[in-house]
This record gives sequence, structure tokens and C-alpha cells, in this order.
Amino acid sequence: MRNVAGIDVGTGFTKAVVISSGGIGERPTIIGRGLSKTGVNLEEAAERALAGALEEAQLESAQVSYIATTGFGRYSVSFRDIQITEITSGARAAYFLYPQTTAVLDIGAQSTRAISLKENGKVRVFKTNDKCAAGSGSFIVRAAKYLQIDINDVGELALKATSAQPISSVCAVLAESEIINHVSAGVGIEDILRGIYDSLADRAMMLLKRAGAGDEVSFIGGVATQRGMVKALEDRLGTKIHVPRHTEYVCALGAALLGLKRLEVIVQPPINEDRITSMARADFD
Amino acid sequence: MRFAAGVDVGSTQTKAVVMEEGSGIIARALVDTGANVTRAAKTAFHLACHDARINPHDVGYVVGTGYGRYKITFGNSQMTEISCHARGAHYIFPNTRTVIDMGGQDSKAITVGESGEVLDFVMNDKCAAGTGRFLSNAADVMGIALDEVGPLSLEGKYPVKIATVCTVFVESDILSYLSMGKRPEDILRGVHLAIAKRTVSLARRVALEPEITMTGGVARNLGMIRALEEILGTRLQVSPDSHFIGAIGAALFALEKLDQSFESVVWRPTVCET
Amino acid sequence: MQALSIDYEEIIYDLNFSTVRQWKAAHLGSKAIAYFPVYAPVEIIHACGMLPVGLNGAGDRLDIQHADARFGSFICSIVKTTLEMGMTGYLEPFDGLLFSSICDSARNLAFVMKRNFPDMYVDFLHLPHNPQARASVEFLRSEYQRLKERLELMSGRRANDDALCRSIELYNENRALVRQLYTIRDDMPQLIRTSELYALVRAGNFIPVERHTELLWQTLNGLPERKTKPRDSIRVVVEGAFCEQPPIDLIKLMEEAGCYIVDDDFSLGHRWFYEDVPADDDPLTALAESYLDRSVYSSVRHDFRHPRFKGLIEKAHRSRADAVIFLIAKFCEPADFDYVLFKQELEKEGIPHLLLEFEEKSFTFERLRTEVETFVESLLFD
Amino acid sequence: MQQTVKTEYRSQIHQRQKELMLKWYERLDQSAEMGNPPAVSLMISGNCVELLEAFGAIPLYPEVNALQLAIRHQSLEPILVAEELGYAAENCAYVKADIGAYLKGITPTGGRLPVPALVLCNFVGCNTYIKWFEHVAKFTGAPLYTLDVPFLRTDEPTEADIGYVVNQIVDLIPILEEKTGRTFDYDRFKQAVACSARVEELWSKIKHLAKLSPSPFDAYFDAITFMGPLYVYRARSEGVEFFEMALEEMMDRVNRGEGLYEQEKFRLVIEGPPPYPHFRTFRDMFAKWNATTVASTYSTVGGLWEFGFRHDAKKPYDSVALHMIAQNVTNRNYLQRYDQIERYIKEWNADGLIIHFVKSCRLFSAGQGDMRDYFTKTLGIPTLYIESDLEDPRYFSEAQLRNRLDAYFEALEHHKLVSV
Repeated sequence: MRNVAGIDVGTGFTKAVVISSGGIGERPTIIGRGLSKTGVNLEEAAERALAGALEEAQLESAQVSYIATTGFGRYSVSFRDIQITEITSGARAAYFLYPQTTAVLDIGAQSTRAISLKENGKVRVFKTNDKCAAGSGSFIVRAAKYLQIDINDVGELALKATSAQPISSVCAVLAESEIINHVSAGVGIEDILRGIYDSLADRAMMLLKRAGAGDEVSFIGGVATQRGMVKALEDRLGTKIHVPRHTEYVCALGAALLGLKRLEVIVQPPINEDRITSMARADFD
Repeated sequence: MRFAAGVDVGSTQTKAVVMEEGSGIIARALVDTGANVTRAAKTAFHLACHDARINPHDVGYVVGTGYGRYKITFGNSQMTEISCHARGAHYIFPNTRTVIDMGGQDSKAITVGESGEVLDFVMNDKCAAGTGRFLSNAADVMGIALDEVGPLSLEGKYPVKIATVCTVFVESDILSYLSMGKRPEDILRGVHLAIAKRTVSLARRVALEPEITMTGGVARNLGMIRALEEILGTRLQVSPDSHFIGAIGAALFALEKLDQSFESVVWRPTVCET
Repeated sequence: MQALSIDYEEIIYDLNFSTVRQWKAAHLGSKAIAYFPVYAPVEIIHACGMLPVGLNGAGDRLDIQHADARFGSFICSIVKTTLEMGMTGYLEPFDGLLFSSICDSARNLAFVMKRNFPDMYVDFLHLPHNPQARASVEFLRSEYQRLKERLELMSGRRANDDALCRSIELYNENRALVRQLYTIRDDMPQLIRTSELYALVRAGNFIPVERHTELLWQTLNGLPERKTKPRDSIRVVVEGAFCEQPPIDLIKLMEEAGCYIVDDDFSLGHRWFYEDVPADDDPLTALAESYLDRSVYSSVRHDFRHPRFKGLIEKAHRSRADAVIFLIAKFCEPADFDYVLFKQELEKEGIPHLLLEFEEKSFTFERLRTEVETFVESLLFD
Repeated sequence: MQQTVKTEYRSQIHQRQKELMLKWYERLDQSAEMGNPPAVSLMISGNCVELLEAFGAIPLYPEVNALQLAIRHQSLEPILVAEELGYAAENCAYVKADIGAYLKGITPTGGRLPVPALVLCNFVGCNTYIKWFEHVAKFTGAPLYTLDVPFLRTDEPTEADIGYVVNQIVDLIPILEEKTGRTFDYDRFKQAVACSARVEELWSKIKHLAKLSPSPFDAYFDAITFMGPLYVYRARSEGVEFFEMALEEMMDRVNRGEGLYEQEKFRLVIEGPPPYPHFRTFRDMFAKWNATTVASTYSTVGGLWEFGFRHDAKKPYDSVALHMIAQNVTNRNYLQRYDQIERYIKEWNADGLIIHFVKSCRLFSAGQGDMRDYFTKTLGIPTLYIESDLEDPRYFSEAQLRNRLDAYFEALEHHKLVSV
């Protein structure tokens, strides 16, 4: 049994997951999670998140054999063994949680990503939408702030919409003006919110199509917790989508899983010493 | 005694100004626009009347301007904020030839003629990049009060280079500079310079002749004024009433309507847009 | 010969064009002609005793303060930085500007430059889009002739056939050396990093061809002594940056992320014939024929006898590439259009690909880094 | 106080135009069904429809289809289809709508569109055309030929330019014979060129009527009505009849002193293509201020005739070549466009200039900021610069455009008062 940690250093929060490898042929299990606010010192944030996860797992830090980092601060954690992008790790976690997944949709505060997977869970094609924040979660955050609604209630409210109002602006900030217009025209808040989800969902669908994704979609990232968004996507796909329960930990989990793979390679005598030492990155399978 | 008023409904704040014939500005009011534009306009107008100690019914003419001008139900007519800013700036600084206006969501530059008329103008397009919102976002991310970012930026000696002009993405730019250990004043100085460059680049589309007057909410930010002056290589005129200038211009147009012996410059009946 | 201590990066990002100023100081009364990418007949400029200089934009060294007001949204950076350089005096070392029919933005730029800099000689070449027409060689020859006469007038020096042939031979040698370096990189990418080769080749835009040829020899001769271990990287062909040039840090980033770039279309302007130009017969005809029949394809050269997507597939196979990375300048419409057909053909062939967008003026690449690393991870962990 | 604005007039020619365009779509449908008449894809810009007429072939203009989709609010769906294929947000939306519509089988009238016998890319200035037609050929499997027209980089076309184009037309004849299965009829070619010359004369006369105040029509919004017949039927008798009728109708209006409004308040020149997806809304923004367009560059995309050029039946090859090289706005260089606009402002007696930047089209839009600079700073013409798109409905911000236009007209009104 070996314990591996994955740490996702995100812009807002840093998340850590510790997994235990289990026996041969068994699925690894999650034994601890930790969360910390990222702030300005990324290394410290990673330490705090990891400490939280270790506490839950009732482990000492020495009992962790391997640490993989992911997220925007993946290079800032000096005690890591390897860094992996959040796209690769998110996809791996979704595949672990829902093995039938053919596509992963990841909508965070600042970007939307669509990833299509191969049958073995590897990334096949990914498309990101990060030129402009229009298609990202910050769109919702701003709308909620403007409409003076708790962000956690937005998803539920949108479900009550009867006639969604389209949002056409391409800029997340200027979309606020459109929202003002709707509000002052007496449009219900639910209908406006639903319009925002529709707009986001349309952009996400375009990315999924461009990535050539199949029908089994797993939805991760901060926005995945919002039921209004899930509904808007399901309407468009005509099918249910998978949403992990602890969506914020997904990338950390994926990093841990990939770290475990890497660990398995290392513990066996390397076939080609040269290759391993000179490698820029590791072979997970 | 005859009174006229101008109401400027902006994206973040609504401003009202009451003027009295012969004596100029007698009252001002400012409220947050919020979700109900019509109510905000009415509130600002009534507050200004209250401040002037007059009955709203005594106001002979009201001109609405700004983004939400068509939502003003009690107004007599509307003018665009471009005409109003030119007029208002000219009233306060008669030698004004260029107005640079920086508001919450848009920036504009206006060339003004000798009688306060608009000769030429440009506005930023479709994207809130480089507007006042950019600054308030930066302030939010850094956890600094909005009215402190300007003064603080003036202490920055080694301004960072800001890569993005997107108001949303600048957040991560700032975060990564913070995590690199950059000093907040240097980051803010970088942010101010980035916005100033973008604004000047916009303003260069018009003739940009002195005297240049800066209006709009951002004109209260000393850091921004200095950054603009640095890039323009010239001084800016800034009035303590900078954020009221649109409303002042509107009130001036309203004053003209009171007395038909004034040449009517522009007269549009209220058109229901919806 | 000077040792290999030249800072190529300094040369290619030098806004003051010191190399051009030095050349002009050493050749009093001589003129320098700057050409906009991609296909400029440098031989003709050279034969008239002038220094041809490639305009490659301004990278991240120049803030765009004036040009945004002239070229609005949805226009690529190199168009704006070129105008900005003019408006801020950086084009002062040049006596003329040469544009050609590569895209609509560049074409309009040529005439905007003409209006804003009335004292500068600005010319525009129409390069034929219909190579299968019988008359295309003759037409292009007449176009080159028109240019030559104009340049002769400026330089006061006749470019006779002998001079032209000599220039052609000089550039033939130079291009042959560049091709050789490309071949070596393709065989042994560990010997010469792309960021190094890129700077070396691009430097040729700013220095006399004779000097550049020396530098190419020097690098080539030094390669056998290099002892670098191969890295476990994927082999990629980079396509799409034929005009506006990516920041060199972005190329380095791709290498760090685990890519061996084994073929590319960077700085095409300097190496756009894949064979020598015959220098025996009528040289202007030889140059015209070579553009039509021997030039490297790109998204702005049109020849429907040889579709570009076939060219890319051949290139990928020839260089045994694992993948193709499209590195396309933001708002480069020709490259954006080609991407659609390229993508279809690559998918038919089962060649993985990634689309990246850049601007010459970018200096932070976090998003691009994530994309390249993910792409490499998706191939390496297969 | 609801102000009712009369935004356009409807009359005989509008009816006739509809009939003619419907007939064109019927013939295309027939071509799709039976391969007869053969259809050849052609670009509007500086088109050589006379040449097709010599083979009895029918032109298939993708821009017309694209703009028809946009006017009918049907362009977004095909644009999204194309973007799924990998077309970029900034790629020309005409192309995206056309390709997407082809793949989805969407046509403006619901009828069929033929696979062309030849995709004839008349390269006239617009580099996007080359890509567009390459893609059309790839997706439809139709053969492709590029007729390369040298860009007008000198004041006048050179001998070499004309020779090169004439030479290619001669090259093209056997190719068209092979692909259309029709022999080249030289007499018909000359006849077609003669028809064009007559239409050009009539159209030019109509355009000159806009010099009068009030102008009997809007040379931007109403000019669109003339463009269909002008490009599809120019080289045929239907075209001549249409334009005879149009001139007569316009003369009647002039004689009655009829303009678009009771009082024509502003006379404008507009540069750039219109926002077809919001055509009516956009027009209303001008009508609200009683503004009439008296001249526009967009109406000279297919040909620039108001300054005197005509096709010439005595020199059919040379005049077709000349038209393509030098007598349409797209193949003329940018500074020649400045001159064209300057002439419009002076000779058509305009109050100001509106520059409409469209995201799709760099040919039109790259450098319009410099154009703005020239007209405002060098010539002192009140100029407004606005942005949207000709095909993509997502790039139209009604509130912003209205705001800018209102401010512009407020300033113009003041300007007029001051100068009186």
C-alpha cells in the first residue's frame, strides 16, 4: 500500500487529495482531502492543503511516497515529484470516477475546456476557450453580484425560469449592461439567469463539438456545482451528464492518480536508465 | 426663478444636477444605479431637488443622458452623454478642446468646438478592457479600497508590465505578480499605465488638442490622472465635479429649453424605444 | 572571422536596426529597402547595390500607441507594429518599403504607409495567384522589371544580368546552407535547438547576405563538436507562423515542454526557395519561374496544382513527425482559413495536432504552456 | 409621443426586383435538377458575368446567398456549423455562412442550389475569395479555376496587367467550354458586353440623381435593391429593362420633388458593407434623423460606373479586363478609395461620412482608422466610425450603435446650425 498526494494549486483555492493504492488490481481509494486559500505564497498554500488532507487521512507527511502537482501554481511547489497540467489531471479523474466518460467539460472561473477522451481515458483532443472571459464562470459570478444574489442560489433560481432571456454580448463585463436592460424591462431574475446559463452552455457545446466529444460527458470545475448550468447542458445534449460530488477536488485527485501510475513505474527497476533520467516528464502507463 | 435639471444615468452611478437660471448649479445628487434604472433616476432627481429645497414640479425642464436615458420616465428629452460631456466640460473649462471621459464601462474622447459643440468623438468598443471597471477589479483582487489604488500607484517605482487588457483576466495577471513578490504599488502603477496607454491610444483617433479636460468617475483617481499626463505629455484639467459633468451638460441643455430666446441646439421629442 | 559570440536575439529584436545603420555608414550613399513578409525578391534589391532588410514587426519591444487608431480591431499585430515603427521614427534607416500581395491587411497597410510617409518610396508587388496561366511568368517578370527600374533610379546603379546572377548565386548559397541546417535538425534535433536556429536564420533578415552566409558556415562547422544527449521529446512540425513571428520565448517554451520542432515555416521570407534558382539564363525570368514553381508553400501563396494541405502532410511524413502544432498569429486570416483544410487532412491521416494562437507582442505564456504540456502529455503517455 | 418613421419606400422596381431574384433562384433550382443551365460560381466583386453569358451559363454568387440568409435572420446557424469545423471567430462570416449552409443544405429560398460546373475565382482584390473558393471546391468537389487579376497598385493599369488578364480569359474559354458543355458564342459575348454598357449608363444616371436634394432614393440602403439585378442580369435584356424602368421611376420622383422624408435633413456618404442581419434596425437609426445616404462605396463593389467607365462591345476582352482591374472598389487601392469618397462628399454635396467597420472583411476595414484620420483631420469632414458585421448577428450592439449615431447627428445638427 502506497499513499500518493495530488495538489491542485488554483488561483482561488489550493486543494489536496491523498489516495491509497490498495492491493494489486484494486482501485485506489481517496483517504483524505484538504483545502486552503491560495493567497500569494503558493508553496505555503500547498503545504496547508496537504496538511489538511493528511490530517483527514491520519497520516504523517513521511508516509506519502509521491506528490504530483497541478493547476496554475504547479511549478511553485518545491516538494513536488512531478507537475501535470490540470487538463490532463482533470480528464484522468473524470475517467476514474466515471469510466464510461467520453468527454470532460471543465468550466472554471476564467476558462472553459472541453476534452475528448480515448477509450483508455487518455486525452484525445482538447479545446480551450480562454481568449476572453465571456464563456467562463466569472460571467455568473458577476451577474450574481450585480443582481445581488448569493452565488450558491443562482443555479436553483435559474431552474424556475419560464422564458429565458438571451444574452448576446461577447464580453463578460459588458453583458452586465444587457442584464441591466433586462432588469429594467421587468424581466424576471430567473429568466435572466437562465439566459446566462444558456449563453454559457452554447459556448460550451461549441467547444465540445470542436473537440469531437462523445455523449458521455463528465462536468467538472467550479461551475459544475450549479444545477442551472447542469440543466442547460443536459437540455442541449439530450442526455444526463456526470457531475462528481466533490468537483473542486477533481484535478487534485487526477494528479494523485497519475502520480500513482508514475510511482509504479519507478518502483520497478527502470528498463532504460538513460531514458528515465533524461526524460522531461514521466511515462504514466 | 426658473430651474432646469440634468440626470445622467450611468452603468454604475446615476447623477442629477439642478441649475437655476442665472445662478448656475444649485444642487447635485449621486446614487448607485442598481438594477432599477428608472427608480435610480427618479431618486437622484428628487434628492437633488431636495438639496436645492425646491419642489420637483418647479423644475421646468429635465434632460436625461447616459446609458439609461431612455428609461427616465419623467424627463422632457434626452441627449447622448457625448453631447452632454462636451457641453459640461466646456461650461467648467471654457478653453476645453478635448474631453477624455473614463467611466465604469466605457471610455470616450471628444473634440469640442468653441461653443461647446461636439466636433468629433470616439468610444471604446464592445469590451470593457481598460475602463474604470478594470481598476475596480484590480482593487478587488488586491483587497485594496478603490479610492486608495490611485494614490498608492503613485508610489510605484518599477511598474510591472500588464499583458492583458481583459478586465476579467487581469485578475490572474495580478495574482501571479503578487505571488512573484511584486510590490502592490508597482503592480498598481502597471495597471494604471496599461489603462492610460489604452485610453490615449483611443483618444489619438480624435485631434487631441489642448486644453484637455478629464471627466467621468475615474477622474477622481489621481494615479490615473498622473499616468495619463505622463503618456500625453501634457496637463489635464480636472474639476471636483468631474463625475457630474454629464449631468451638468444635460442641465445646460435643459436650461436652454426653458427660454426659447436661446437658440435651440438640439431638440428631440421623447421617443419610446421599447 | 568573428567567433560564435554574436547575440542573434539582440539583432532580431533591435528596434534601432543597428546592423542596417552600420552597413549604411560603411557604404556611404547606399540605400536600404525594407520588405514586408513573405516573398520578396531580395536578389533584385541586392543587385541594385541596396541592402534588403526583412520587416518582422517589433516583438514586445514597442508599445502600440498610435497604430491602434489607424488599424482597428481584428487586425494582426505585425501590421500595427510596422505602422507604429513608422510613426515613432524607427523606420528612419530605410529608403523604401516593399509589400506584396499576401493578404488584405498587409495590402491596405502598404497604401496607408504611402499616405503617412509621403517621402518614403513604397511599392507593392502583385505576385500571381494563377501559376497555371501561361502568362504568369511573363507577368511576374514584368512586375520584377518594374521594381528593378524603380530601384535602379533610386540607387543610381544598373542591375545588369551579371549583377543579378551574382546576387542569385549568393542567395542560393545562403539558402542551401539554411536547408542543410534544417536537415541536420531534422536528423538530430538534439544538435541544434530550434530557438537557436530560428534566431540564426532570422538574423539573416537584418545583415548583408555575405555576412550571414559566413555565420551559417560557422554554425554548421561547429555542430559536429556538440555532444548533446537526445531527450525524450515528441517530434513536431510547426505550421502557420510564416509572416508575423512568434516570440522566441514561446519557441523555447515549446521545447521545454517536450517538443522537438523538426520542421517549421518561421521566417519564410529568408528561405523561400526549396531549390537553387538557375542563374544562367535571363535572371528575372528565372526568379519569376522560381516563385511560381520552386517556392515553399504557405497560406499566402496560391497554387491549386499543389494544394497546401498535401504539402503539410508530405512535410509531416518526411520529417517523421508525431504531431503538427499550428502556431497562428492572432487575426491571421489566411492561416485561420487554411487550418480548416489542414485539420481535415491531418485527421484523415491520423496525425495529432494542436492549435495555438500567439501575438508577437505577448510576453507571458501561462495558458499556452498548459496547452502545450497537456498536448505533449497526451502523446507521451499513450 | 411615438414618432412613426417611414424608413423606405416601396414601388414598382422593388416588386420587379423581387421577381427577378426569384427567377434567378428558380433557374438555379432548375440547374440543380437538370444541370441546365450550367451554373458557374463567381464573386460579385468586379465580376465578369458577361463571359458566363457567352456560354449561356448562370452565375452562382455565394455572397448573394450569404447576404440573403443574413437578411432573413438565418445566418447564425450555418456560421455555427462552420465554426464547429474549425473556422475561427474572426474568419469572414460570409464564408462561414456559405460553407455551413452548403453542408446543412440550407438555401435562402428553400430551393436547391446546383453544384457549380466550375468554381471560377475571379480574384479581384479580396484574398479571402481565394480561400473561400478553394474551400467551396474542396467541399463540393467542383473544379476550380483562379482568374488572377493584378491589384491596382499603380494609378492606372499597366499594359502588362491588361495583357495578363486578357490572356487568362482566353485560357479560360476552352475550360469553360469543357465544364459547361457549351461552346463559346462570341456574338453573344459582344451582345452581353453591350447590354452591360447600357445598364451601366442607366445605373450611373440613377446614381447621379442622388446629387439632387432631396435625393429620390438612398444610395446605401436602396442601392442594395439594385444590386441583385445589376450583378445577375447586367449582361441580359432583363437587366436593361429593369434599369430603364428604375430610371423612369426615379425621374418621376425627382419631377415630383419626392425624397425619402418630408424634409431631408442630412446627406451622408457611407463606407463599408451594411450589417445585413440587422438591416432594418440599422436603417431606422438613420431614418429617425431624416438622413439620406447620397453615395456609398459598397454599391461599387461590383463595378464603379458613376465616374464614366463603360464596357465596350468593340473591345469586349479588353473592357472586361479593365473593369476587373480598375473599375470596382475592391481592386482599387486604399488611397484611391479615399479619393472616391472625397469626390462623393464634394460632388454629391454630403454633410458627413459614416465609416462602417465590419469584422469579417479586412479588404474593407483594415486601415479604416487611417481613413477616419484623413477625413477628420486633413479634410475636416464630420466622420463617424462604427463597428459591427455584415453577416454575423452576434457582432451588432444595438444600444451602442444607436448611441453613437444619435451623438453624431446631434453634433451634425449643431454643426449645421453653427455654419448657417
